[in-house]
Amino acid sequence: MSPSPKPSSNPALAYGTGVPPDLKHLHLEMLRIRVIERRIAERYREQEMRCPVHLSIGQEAVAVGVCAHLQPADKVMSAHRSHGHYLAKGGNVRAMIAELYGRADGCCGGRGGSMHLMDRDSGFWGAVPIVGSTLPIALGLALADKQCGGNARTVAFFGEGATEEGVFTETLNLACVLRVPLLFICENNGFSVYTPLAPRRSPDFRFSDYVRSHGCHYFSGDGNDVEAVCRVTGEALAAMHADPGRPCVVEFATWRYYEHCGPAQDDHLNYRNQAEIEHWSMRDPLAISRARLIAAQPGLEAELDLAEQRQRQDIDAVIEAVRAGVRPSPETLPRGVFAP
Amino acid sequence: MSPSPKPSSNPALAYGTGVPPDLKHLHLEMLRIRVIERRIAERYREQEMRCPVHLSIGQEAVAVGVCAHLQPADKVMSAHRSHGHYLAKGGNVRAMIAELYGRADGCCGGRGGSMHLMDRDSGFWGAVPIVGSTLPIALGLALADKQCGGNARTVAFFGEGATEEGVFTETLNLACVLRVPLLFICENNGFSVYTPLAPRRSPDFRFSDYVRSHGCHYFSGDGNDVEAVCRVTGEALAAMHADPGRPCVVEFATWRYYEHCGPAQDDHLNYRNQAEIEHWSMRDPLAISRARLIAAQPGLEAELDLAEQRQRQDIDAVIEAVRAGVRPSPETLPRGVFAP
Amino acid sequence: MNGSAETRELSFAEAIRDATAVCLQRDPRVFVIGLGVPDPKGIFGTTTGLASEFGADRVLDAPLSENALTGLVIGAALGGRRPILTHQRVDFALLSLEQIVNQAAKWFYMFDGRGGTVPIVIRMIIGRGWGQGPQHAQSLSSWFAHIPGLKVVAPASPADAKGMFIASVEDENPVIFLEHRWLHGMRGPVPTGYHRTPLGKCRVARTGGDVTVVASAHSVIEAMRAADFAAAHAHIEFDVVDVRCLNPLDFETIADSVRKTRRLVVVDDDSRHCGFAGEVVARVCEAGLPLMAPPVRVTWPDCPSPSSAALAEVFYPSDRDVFVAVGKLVGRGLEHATHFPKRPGPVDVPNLEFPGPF
Amino acid sequence: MNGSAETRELSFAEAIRDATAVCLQRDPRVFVIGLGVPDPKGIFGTTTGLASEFGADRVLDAPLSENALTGLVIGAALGGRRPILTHQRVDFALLSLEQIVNQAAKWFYMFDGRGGTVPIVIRMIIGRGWGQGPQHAQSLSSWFAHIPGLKVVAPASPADAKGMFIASVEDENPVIFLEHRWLHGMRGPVPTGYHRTPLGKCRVARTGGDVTVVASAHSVIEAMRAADFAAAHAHIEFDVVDVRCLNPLDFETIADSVRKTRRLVVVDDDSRHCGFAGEVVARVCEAGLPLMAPPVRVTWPDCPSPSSAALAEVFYPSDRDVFVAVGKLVGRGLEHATHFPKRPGPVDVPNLEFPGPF
Ligand SMILES: Cc1ncc(C[n+]2csc(CCOP(=O)(O)OP(=O)(O)O)c2C)c(N)n1
Ligand SMILES: Cc1ncc(C[n+]2csc(CCOP(=O)(O)OP(=O)(O)O)c2C)c(N)n1
Ligand SMILES: [Mg+2]
Ligand SMILES: [Mg+2]
Repeated sequence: MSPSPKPSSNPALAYGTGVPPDLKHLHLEMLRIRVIERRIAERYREQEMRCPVHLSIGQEAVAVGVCAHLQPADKVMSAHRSHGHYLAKGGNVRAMIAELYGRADGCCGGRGGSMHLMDRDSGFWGAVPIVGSTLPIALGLALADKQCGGNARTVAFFGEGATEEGVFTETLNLACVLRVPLLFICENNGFSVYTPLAPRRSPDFRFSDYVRSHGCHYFSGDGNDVEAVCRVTGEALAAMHADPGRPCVVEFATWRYYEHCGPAQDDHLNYRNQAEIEHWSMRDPLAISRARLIAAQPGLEAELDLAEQRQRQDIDAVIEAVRAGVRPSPETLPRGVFAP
Repeated sequence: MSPSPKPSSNPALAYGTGVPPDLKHLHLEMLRIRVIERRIAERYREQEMRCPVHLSIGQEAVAVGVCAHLQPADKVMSAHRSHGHYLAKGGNVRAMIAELYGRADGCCGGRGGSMHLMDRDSGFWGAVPIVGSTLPIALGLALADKQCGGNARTVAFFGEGATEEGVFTETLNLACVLRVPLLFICENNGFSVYTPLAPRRSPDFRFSDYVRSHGCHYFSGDGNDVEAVCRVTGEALAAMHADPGRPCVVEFATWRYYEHCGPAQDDHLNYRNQAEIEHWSMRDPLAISRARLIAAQPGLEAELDLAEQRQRQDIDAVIEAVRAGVRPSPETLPRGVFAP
Repeated sequence: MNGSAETRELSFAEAIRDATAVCLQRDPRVFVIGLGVPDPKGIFGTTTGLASEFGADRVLDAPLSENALTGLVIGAALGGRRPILTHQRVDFALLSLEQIVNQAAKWFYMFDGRGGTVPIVIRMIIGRGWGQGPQHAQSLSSWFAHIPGLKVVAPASPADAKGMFIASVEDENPVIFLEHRWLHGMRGPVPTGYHRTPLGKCRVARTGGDVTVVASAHSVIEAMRAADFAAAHAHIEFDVVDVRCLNPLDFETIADSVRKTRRLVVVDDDSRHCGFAGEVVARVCEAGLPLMAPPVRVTWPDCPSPSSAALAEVFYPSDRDVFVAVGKLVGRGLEHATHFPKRPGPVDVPNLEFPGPF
Repeated sequence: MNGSAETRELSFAEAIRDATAVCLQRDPRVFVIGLGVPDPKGIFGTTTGLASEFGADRVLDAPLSENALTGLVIGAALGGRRPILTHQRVDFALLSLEQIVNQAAKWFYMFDGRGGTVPIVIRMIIGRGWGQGPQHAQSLSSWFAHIPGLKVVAPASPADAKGMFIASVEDENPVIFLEHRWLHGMRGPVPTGYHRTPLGKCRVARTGGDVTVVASAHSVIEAMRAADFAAAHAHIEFDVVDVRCLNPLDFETIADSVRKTRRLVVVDDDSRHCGFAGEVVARVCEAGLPLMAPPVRVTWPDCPSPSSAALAEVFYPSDRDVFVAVGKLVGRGLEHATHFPKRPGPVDVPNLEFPGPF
């Protein structure tokens, strides 16, 4: 029986080596993220995590499937909806939870909150809430690596909304011109807050053509099937390896199960249509991988349930430890406006 | 013999009616612009036109060939290199020259200079020097027209450099989403100041695909052949007419013969290669149309020469009148910071 | 004040919605655009239901393209429309400053009037709370005020929100309309129907002879709370000048007050260095108005706004800080500071009903 | 002052080129990027020849993408490089303020140090002349100074241009390096080789007891001309404080001077409302420094900068205006104003050699 993954380690990382991913590990990693975010949602109502939270429940497969290819030295950046990316990249759970609770030992010392995560030790180089803003920054990181002759991979996660910002094409173009092998991962969940695609893109808009016209690779896949995410990401990385310097955009179709921002579900607001909701409710990435695992090995069911139970205990322990922790002290307020 | 075109009228405008353009008129209109700009270049050295000037010498065919399809009620916007567009749209010559001379009767009262032209009476709705900046403004103009149920055409002229700005794709996308029939005219002269395409676009960049991926029409043509410009613009307008609400980008390949900014030629700086320079020197839009006209009707040579002579006299008269004009008075400085 | 005398009790957010509806109704040239404008949350309730009332042609959703959207409304205004553009946070408007500063602000001036006017309203939501953090709780009001040609409005009451919103839409100039998030839920009497409050005039929100306290937007609320307390407990009477419009600035009203009180405190919900509070202090001193003591600014420290409530508490000056600043200036009453009432509930929400998470 | 004592005569532009070469040579992490950086005109001669000397990998041209380029240099800095980004005009940088304000300025603070530092230098050319007009002659220095976390440098001499440029590149923080176009041609002694002038210290450019004149960048030149004339003709002695660094601001040097002179004039090449000059006035008054007369600002009027020389002449304050402001403040010497020497040549160029058209 596999040990319950430690909150601060990422079992999927073992697969950043070309070895095909192991579905059980991927599933457990998704489960860990799901369990953590569910717990955040539940405890958010206590009003002790006093910062906006954008949960990625439903989108775990993209985070896990992509990060399965990455080593700690590889670099990831993200945006407002970044818990999954942070955790899948091996980010410190306790530091993240402490950040949500505004504690001094939060990953930003409580200064950022959920929308600002950072754990460079694990290769998570930052998330910020301005849509599109980390795209060129991630490009700069990748450029630095290239200039230094490094061979780290740099990955930028973003939603399809970010592609509407001018900075997306500017970044893509610069990546192509400067031949910087940035991997862009677009999670297309069809919504920008409550706004569907219709008022944002023409029905004739073709994202694949848009991307390719820059001179960039484009791949796409089912973002709710973690094996598909792994496979497509592997193909993208192979294409990048075969043609060094050419960046790549991978688009994954997915769906968020919770509201845009906050701890609740909000389908009663009717901004998403019933058919879509039903379609996607049948495609929960965890249900898919679990079903697959159990179909192949029925005895696994109990193991997975046990793992989930342990994960719950783990996160509860983390939350309790964090709540007992200290708040940033007022005297630290001015610290670091300028770096020394 | 056709009368010498009056500086403030636009003979080509007669063709905004579906009637095929008359090459002689087009040629004379290009000639008028060329003569005016040559004269600006010559007299610029007197240091009385004290503002940056970006001459369009070599690019007249685009301005004239596009504007041949437009009526005074149609709207044009442009950027830093806008003399040709302003004149071809029927802009008041004297007001433009006065603007270059910083005079009170300049088209912006001397407040703008060459990079800020305006003549709403003739349908020239403004040019500003920030690259890309008039693109969304032109879209707004076209949207207003659509919202009012008008049927004016709105045209935005810009260089290929402007397509590198994020605002270009944002504007294109909004045009497609809101179904606003803006006609984008891209003059691709291969350079952004002294910078060739190489450090700006990947060799794999495909502008046509880029444009079309938004859901926008794309056409292209030889920007140094005024008849080709006319024809391609006509095709673009026909496509827009057939599919109301779909915007269109037309890209014309062309070349500027003078320096980026200022009155001189600068090929001695070697930022453009000799083969290109020679190629384009054989493709002067005026030489092409003149040769065609004379081949068809050899007797025209004298008429054209005479017309040019008259055009020179016209512009010299304008310049002398402008120089005798008044400067904006100091008390007017604060006028109009806020509109009443 | 032009318009109706009848009032009803509305929240600040409802007042903006009401004003927008009035504008949409009265003037067919008006339209509203911005990401989320027709969505179920309706920009914190300020646009709720407008789309179904006025149609999708006049109340438009949009892609994430702040820069082009700003150019779009400028062009539409030049073409004869009167657009209202909404940003859910001022921080997002940073992407559109080229259009705002180079084009909207200067168009009328730089074409010497021949380019036409740019009657647009750009709504920007400012303000703190619920861990918004460094990139969602900036002010930037002094930035906009610094640019010649932009009108900058920051009302503090529901009535002003409505009256100044309508005046902004009717203004021929680009207006930056700043809404402090904490004001959205505050309630007050609002004239019904058409109601216009001219831009460019301060409102004397309270009259007193001991000190002039200049403030705008949510700072006015803090100043008024401090004033109530000071009057009740320390017998210190504030003149509270609600600036309402940061550009053009009605300096005369401020000067008149300072001439009377000879003491000045400026409260400004923004960083201090090169901010609006400094401008008020500079004008008063330049004008040589007699002061009994050096003027005082109550502002944010010059540091980014942190998310954690523990830091937010010290970052944002409170009503009590205003009282203390005044007490020091006046030289009495400070002994009451210890029993200055704390706002009920956590420091990072304006009231117990504030919903979070946004 | 760290570094060489030997000097040679260079222009301000050459000093920046020299400083850039020193940085490229000493530190392999440094690279330069911006549209036109390697072109034949080399950003007004400030980058000429660097590409051939240091290679296209370290001296890069770029597309028109100000916003993404700014993010790119931020990311490169986080990744251990020390990039220098150049904008040919400050006005173009308006497209990149989201990155500068939300990201670069706050990164170190908002991640509590764990996000690393952002050692970038963003060069922006400001300043007037030759009909640049409303969109090519803004200042915006107070905007940058208003943002916590940005260092804002605006040198006035070739030596400072070099010394502060090197200090900027070596600084761990994002530095906005403002170069007034009219300074580029000015010559002066510049230390050879490595030469570093610490940021955040004012320079007392001239010592005198009658009035403190605070200025930065090209305003220092105007102030010094006024000071020379005043000393020679009116026996008025200026303390000229060259601010050099608008944030962090070395207020102590200003305060020391004002304590001595008890008179303050602030000259600022920028609009007045909510500008840097107001901040200096506010600080002096807040500090309660004794003044013999109300402080005075010499700034642009609050209106866009017009192109026509006829309007530029009244728009921009001149050295003579500084003299007049001081004369009024000191209460003597104004009779000499009529023979204040006019700068030779047209008003819209700094000197007869200024080339135009850009
Ligand atoms: C520049 C900017 N504009 C607007 C917002 C407000 N906002 C926050 S998240 C979001 C939706 C973005 O959609 P998408 O990129 O698809 O990500 P998703 O939320 O769907 O994961 C918006 C509009 C923002 N943060 N930044
Ligand atoms: C936003 C912005 N960045 C930089 C500049 C400086 N600039 C002026 S014209 C120009 C070249 C633009 O090239 P293109 O659009 O191809 O027009 P062309 O000059 O070739 O006609 C540049 C970079 C500017 N005016 N605006
Ligand atoms: Mg989305
Ligand atoms: Mg070009």
